[in-house]
Amino acid sequence: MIGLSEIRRASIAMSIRVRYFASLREKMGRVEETLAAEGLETVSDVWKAVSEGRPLPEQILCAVNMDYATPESLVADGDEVAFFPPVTGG
Amino acid sequence: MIGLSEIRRASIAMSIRVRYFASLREKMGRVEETLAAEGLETVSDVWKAVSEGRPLPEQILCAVNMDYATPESLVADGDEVAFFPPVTGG
Amino acid sequence: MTVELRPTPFEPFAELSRFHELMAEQRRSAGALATFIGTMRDFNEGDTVTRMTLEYYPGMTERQLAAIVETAKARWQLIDALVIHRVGEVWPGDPIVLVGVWSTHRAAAFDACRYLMEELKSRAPFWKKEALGVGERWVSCNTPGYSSCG
Amino acid sequence: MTVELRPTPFEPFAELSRFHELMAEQRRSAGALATFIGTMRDFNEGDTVTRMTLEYYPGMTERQLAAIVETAKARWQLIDALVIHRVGEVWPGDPIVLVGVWSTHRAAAFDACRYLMEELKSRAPFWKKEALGVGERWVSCNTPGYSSCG
Repeated sequence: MIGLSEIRRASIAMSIRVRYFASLREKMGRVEETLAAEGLETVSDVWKAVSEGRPLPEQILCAVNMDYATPESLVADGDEVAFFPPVTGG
Repeated sequence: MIGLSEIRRASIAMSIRVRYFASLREKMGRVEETLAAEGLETVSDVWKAVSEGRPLPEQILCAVNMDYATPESLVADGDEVAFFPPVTGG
Repeated sequence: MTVELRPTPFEPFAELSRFHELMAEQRRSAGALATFIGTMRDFNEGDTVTRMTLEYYPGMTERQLAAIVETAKARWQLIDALVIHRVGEVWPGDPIVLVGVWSTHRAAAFDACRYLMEELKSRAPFWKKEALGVGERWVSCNTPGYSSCG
Repeated sequence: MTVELRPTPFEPFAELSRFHELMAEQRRSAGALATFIGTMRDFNEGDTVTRMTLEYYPGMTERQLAAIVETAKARWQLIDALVIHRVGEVWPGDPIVLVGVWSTHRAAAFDACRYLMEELKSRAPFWKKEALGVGERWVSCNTPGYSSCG
């Protein structure tokens, strides 16, 4: 028997949070979403999952857990993956 | 006949004012002096006239009328010539 | 070393003065302070810009700024550094970014201040959206900072 | 473009703030301000320095500073520049020099600010005499400013 709290914990752990910023956020039409982690090994896989299989545009930057990453960077359950355009601060 | 005022004017015009700064001022033991311009063609001549014929030390800087000069720079009646050590402002 | 994101306008000279005074005895031995202040221009790419919104990535922006400052600290002999960056809505003339670097030597202060600005502009997750007379647009990229006009 | 010699202590952040505010509309279009502030250290070459006297060459010092600023103005696109330098007696922690450069672009502001400092240090007729615990000595030369600690 699996209790409700264990199911909830599992469903939280087995997910990847995806966030979008700036012009990409507007293009995607959403701020963030949560994906089931199954079958997602790299940042590139995450992007394909949220963009109907398209490759990651060259100018789009990505981060895993708030550190810069590459499309080949590995992702794991519970990770936060972010996509955004070139930064323009300062 | 030459009037007194003409003599005074001539004696002012036919002179070169020499100024010293910082450690050189202390070494020379004077702030400034006025030389008769006769026989003084270059900054180097002026230095020899104030230092018993010694050559201008390599590290000493010189200026004519408040612009940087070299030992070979020409001097003329009424000029202000200055000698000083390397500058240390800022 | 202090890094701050500011949701409201700030007065850069007052911030520098306050930070400087708080250093107490240490500042006496500093000798050199290099600063950079970036303010919002009322034009960009030939257009009048009336307002700007600075978006950021809460958590990652602070993390990246802290990492940049740590790298500068490891690379140069610094006494202290202050970085303040606006977020939210800014108007022409408003300060956007302030970088101050205190060091014993001017070369370290100059080099580190410029390094912080260049790294901040190329790595810190901020995005500018400009409000024009009609409509809005995202600023697409930052100009490189090491080219000289000389 | 303003160049000033100051016989009494000055507050660099207040000076910058005042100059900045006086620019009125222009400052809105500036975008970039790079500054350098040099303060008196209480040590030099391993010794404690209790006081310092800054000698200068009235007339030539102003002339050389003005020439340096003019060269910077010709070389970079600058909106304005402020140079203040102390003369007379200074104590540890006192500001000695302030350079501020306003430009539309940060590369020009950074480059010109550093150029002004390096030229000032190598060409402007100022001489420092340090008062030590016992006795006094002239500072013999300025350190070169373009070497990096990185």
